[in-house]
Amino acid sequence: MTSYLFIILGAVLVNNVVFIRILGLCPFMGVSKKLETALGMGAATTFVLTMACGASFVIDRWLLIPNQLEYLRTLSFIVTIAAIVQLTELVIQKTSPVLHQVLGIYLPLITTNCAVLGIPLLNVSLRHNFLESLLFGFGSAMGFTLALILFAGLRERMEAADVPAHFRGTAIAMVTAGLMSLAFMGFAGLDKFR
Amino acid sequence: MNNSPYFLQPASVQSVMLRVLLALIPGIAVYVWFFGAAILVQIALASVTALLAEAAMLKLRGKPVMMFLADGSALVTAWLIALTFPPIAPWWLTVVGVLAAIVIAKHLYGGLGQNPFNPAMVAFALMIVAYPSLMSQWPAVGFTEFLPQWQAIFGPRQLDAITMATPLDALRTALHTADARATVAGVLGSSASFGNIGGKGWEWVAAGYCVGGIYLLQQRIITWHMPAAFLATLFVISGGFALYDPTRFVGPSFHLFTGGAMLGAFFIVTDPVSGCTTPRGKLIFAAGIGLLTWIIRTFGAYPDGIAFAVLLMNIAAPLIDMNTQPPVFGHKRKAGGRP
Amino acid sequence: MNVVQKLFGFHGGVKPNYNKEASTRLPIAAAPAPTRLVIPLHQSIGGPPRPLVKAGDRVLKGQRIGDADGDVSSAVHASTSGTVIGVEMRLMPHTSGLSAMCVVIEPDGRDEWVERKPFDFRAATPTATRDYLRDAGVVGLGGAVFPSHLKLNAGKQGRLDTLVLNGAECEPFITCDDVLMRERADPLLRGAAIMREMLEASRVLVGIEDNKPEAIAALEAAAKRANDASIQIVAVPTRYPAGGAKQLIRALTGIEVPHGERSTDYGVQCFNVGTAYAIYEAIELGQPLISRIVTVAGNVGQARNYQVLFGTSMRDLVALCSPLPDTDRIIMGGPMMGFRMPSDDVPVVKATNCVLVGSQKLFPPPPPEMPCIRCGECAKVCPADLQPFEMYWFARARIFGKAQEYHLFDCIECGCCAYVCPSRIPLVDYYRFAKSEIWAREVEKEAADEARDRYEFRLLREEREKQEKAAKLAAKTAAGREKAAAALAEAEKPARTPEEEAKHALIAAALERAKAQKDQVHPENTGNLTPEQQAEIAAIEARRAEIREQAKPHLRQDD
Amino acid sequence: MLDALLVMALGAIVLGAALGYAAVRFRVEGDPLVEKIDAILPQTQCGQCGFPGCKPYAQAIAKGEAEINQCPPGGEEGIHKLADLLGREFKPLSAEHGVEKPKAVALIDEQTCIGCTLCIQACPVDAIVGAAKQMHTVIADQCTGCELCLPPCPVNCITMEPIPESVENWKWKYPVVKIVPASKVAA
Repeated sequence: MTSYLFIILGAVLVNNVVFIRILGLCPFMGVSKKLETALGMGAATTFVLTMACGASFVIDRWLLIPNQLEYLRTLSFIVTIAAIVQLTELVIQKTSPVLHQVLGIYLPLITTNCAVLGIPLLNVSLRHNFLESLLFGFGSAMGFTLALILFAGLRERMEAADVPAHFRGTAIAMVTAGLMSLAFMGFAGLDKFR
Repeated sequence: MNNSPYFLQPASVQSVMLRVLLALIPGIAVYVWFFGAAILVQIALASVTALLAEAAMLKLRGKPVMMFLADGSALVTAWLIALTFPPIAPWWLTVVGVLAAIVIAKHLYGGLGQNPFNPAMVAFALMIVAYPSLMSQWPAVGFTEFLPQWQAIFGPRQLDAITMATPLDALRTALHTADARATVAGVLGSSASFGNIGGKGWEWVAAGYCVGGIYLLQQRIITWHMPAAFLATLFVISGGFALYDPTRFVGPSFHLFTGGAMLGAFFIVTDPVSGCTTPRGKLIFAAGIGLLTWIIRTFGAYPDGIAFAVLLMNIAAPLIDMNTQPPVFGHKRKAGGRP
Repeated sequence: MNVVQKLFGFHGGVKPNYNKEASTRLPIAAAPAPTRLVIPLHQSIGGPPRPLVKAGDRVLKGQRIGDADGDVSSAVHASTSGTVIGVEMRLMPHTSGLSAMCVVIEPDGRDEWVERKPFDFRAATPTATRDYLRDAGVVGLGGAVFPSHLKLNAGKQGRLDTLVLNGAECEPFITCDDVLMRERADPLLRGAAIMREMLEASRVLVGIEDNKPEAIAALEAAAKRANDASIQIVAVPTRYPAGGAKQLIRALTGIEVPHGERSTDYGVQCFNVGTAYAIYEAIELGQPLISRIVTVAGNVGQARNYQVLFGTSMRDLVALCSPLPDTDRIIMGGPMMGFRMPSDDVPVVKATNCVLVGSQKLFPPPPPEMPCIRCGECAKVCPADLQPFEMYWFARARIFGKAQEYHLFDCIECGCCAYVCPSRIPLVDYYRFAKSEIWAREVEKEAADEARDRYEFRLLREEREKQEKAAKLAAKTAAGREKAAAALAEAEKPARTPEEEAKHALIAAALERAKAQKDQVHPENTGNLTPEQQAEIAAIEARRAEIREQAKPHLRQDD
Repeated sequence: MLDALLVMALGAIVLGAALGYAAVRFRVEGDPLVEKIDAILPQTQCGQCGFPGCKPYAQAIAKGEAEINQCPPGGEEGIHKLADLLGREFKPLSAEHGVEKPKAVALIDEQTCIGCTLCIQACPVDAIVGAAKQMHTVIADQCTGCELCLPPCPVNCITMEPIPESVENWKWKYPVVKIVPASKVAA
């Protein structure tokens, strides 16, 4: 039981997908200007990533490995993810057109969000079982969402700051992301403690 | 000509900053008494670097240099960096730390009042991640001889005789990496340098900071919320775990009087710019720092957790503020929430 | 009567230096009628009154010269008898330095009243009484000049619990309410009794800051004389802004009236003591509001309170108090919330409770503004429980939506935050700026919404006309075929009737004339253009032509 | 090899079927976004953006066919709002579509007007009243300042008058931050 908790905690804090693994930076920079969008993106990614981890585990374990098709792993994972993203997009477009417009290009880009492909691949290399895969995917996505929300909160305040002209916008956002990453390094070692 | 109000209370940022510096003096005095004058060299070094960096940045940004230089905020940052860095750290470590604080953490965000992160803590975290061993060499108690300390700062460095790890670091290393039978009591009893409460010498330095903190409280520069919430959280959580398993978890007195706890409680956590500002937010913010400090100190990879804890809570501060807005006049019956 | 009133207090507040002694040493004096009165028509919240007089008219003292425009407005009267020498734009007592319509009267020195008769409000319907007060020009004299008749309405509940009279007068220097309460306590309480009856309030609480013991004593004595057990005089602790209506209501009753809601819905209504006196004058003496007590204080030899006719120039008023030579500005109101006047030659109006004479020494210019360090001092003193530094943070960056999320409009602009700010930021100026920008935007938004409705209606109408025309055409062709044979016989007739012929000639002639004029007349906004601008206009024209081309099918329906 | 093809084909069929069903199930009708964009536009209906009215421009933005910086009456403020709503980057007002001008209303010189009704037909918000051969006048409150009535007027009797500042519409200015030269403070 505790090991499951550690998987989630480790994925959220210690090996935060954005700050420590440095994955998924594109949407992290792109849709963190407002808290509402960040929440929407976080929710969408959480859904996609958890589904992708589950589906990829099933495909890997019962389709690829029995047929010695491990070399198709990346390809088949991508296809699966793309389908899940497409589904999510359709749902969002129906339920929240504004969120759909605001997420814009980043929504289909979840497909190419390296976090979404990276976490299922990590699941394979870490030899997680089905439940662990799901939890790891969910935890990582929560870590992504956490990073996105915290960042959005900061950016909403920084929007009004007197940042020097050359650093306004993305530049200062990158600096901030770096400093946030620095802060998250403080969690280093927590997951190794038993 | 200005508009109303035409009356202003005599108060200034400058006087606030000067009183903060004044409040640091008791702690520094005790520091010098136990660990030698190296800390004064570091403070001077940090101050000069900070003022130069501040002036250069103000100039670059086209702001009136003297006016902003005189506000004293750069000096407060510099002193805090000097006090959190090892006093025998090489000079360039301090200089780079101060530059990172003033240039990156402060002026890239627009200078005084606009930085989302505590500049001094950015410097500490950056340096401890980059140079973990240099940041872990502290002077041994009572070794106050000036020349070796001077050489440690400006070279040539011959450190073995005078350095040791901080009590916090020593305890953590012993519990983490030594054999599984190590216990808190065993480690603390193994060396006289652990002192009575929280490390020989260090406990008195902490007391000095505490005196300065009480002065700040009395001057109404800080409110009780943050120090109280921070110290209480640290006390309760460390006390609780020490009761649960005294062999693996050290008690609250050690946590409160070692490392940066007291300095942090009154001078770092209370930084208004990067912290929370609502009454409830302040409590949550400081309690969060207390909790994270204990977690990182107990389970983490770095000797002291305050810098990381402060930075982590800095990140969360805007969100905490947003969700703890006090009810506005006439809206009190409704629950507080996002404004 | 001597029941100890429980006090509730309010959050925040400051204790500036009060400076009230100088102007209370001498009793109220009547300011002499000046040689010229400039009476602005718009002296209250609401619509600007319509002028009833024109140059050359003779007016009597108390004669209505401006009629309330709708119910949310208030009438204006001549302050003395004389001749109207103009209805024109004059400099207003407003920070903007802009002008507005004023009635300029040359007094004849006879001070001849119109016929005055008391108004029997008990015999009249509440609506009639309110109309009477509107036409008597009675407005709130605390400084907000909200028409009083609108507030004398018990609201949803039909009756009120408490009528609060505001005699707190918390602003430094101002003592006009203080001396009014000392010298005219009896009529003041009679005005209060009238208001209580109109509002059917069960009790009257008069809140006075405890630094005015004489006023408290005078009102207590008057209350005893009036033998009215429902009137209670309550001393409230001296703390600025205890005289803010909401703060006083909170201090006296514990009720917090939210921004944008009527206090009557909470069973309370609040009036300034000066307003109570004005209502007494209007109802019992039949006198409209033509003068008020004004404190002249600050950088003067002898500060004092004067009964001043509206329209008197502040310059004349200040001259009575021997201003000191280093005087550099005139402020209307107190030092915390008052407004700097564009000149000293602006008239005293209903909102003028104090004419504060300033100098560099008395009100030194603030030191340079430093950045906000979020120390939270402003939040500690804010009587509206706001987070002033957050509002400032976003107002400064012109992110108005965020400023509004932090309840910008709950701000009462009391100035406490700026008073304590260690960075000496003119916080209130930022709020005023943000508020007026937001208001302007709201007006624009409303205009845009109206324009959209009108545009959509126009499209709808065009569509309808097109259909009608099509239907008519169809009917015509059907009828036309039947008539075709008959028409054939008359085919020799000219294509155009003589009338049509004439019309065409007329249009042609007009166009000809227009063409000629076009060469001569250059519209101002297209003259003297730089080549860049001309090129730009040409480009815009080209685009517009394109659109017209696209929209042609649309337009043709109309032809 | 055949296995691989089979697996991929199977995946494609299954996923394709799922998506096809979802596309039918979650079909979107209407476009609420256009309304939101239209609400930001100033409704002058002036056509400077290159579209015949504010609504068509809003539709074009929603479809991604138009930039957000083509509306001079909306000004920088409007562009910021659109950028916020749509999560796009702010762009300065496109010069080819015109410049931001102070708000003005049309005024008909009643001496010159010949009563041709051409301006009435041009006015998108019906803010001009009058009849054939009668003198026309502009209802200033309803005029959006679009200038569309200027070109059709055969006698050029319409001018744009900026709205004057009055005590009612006066705005508090941005507080002036006094930057004291360094030398002065040092002295």
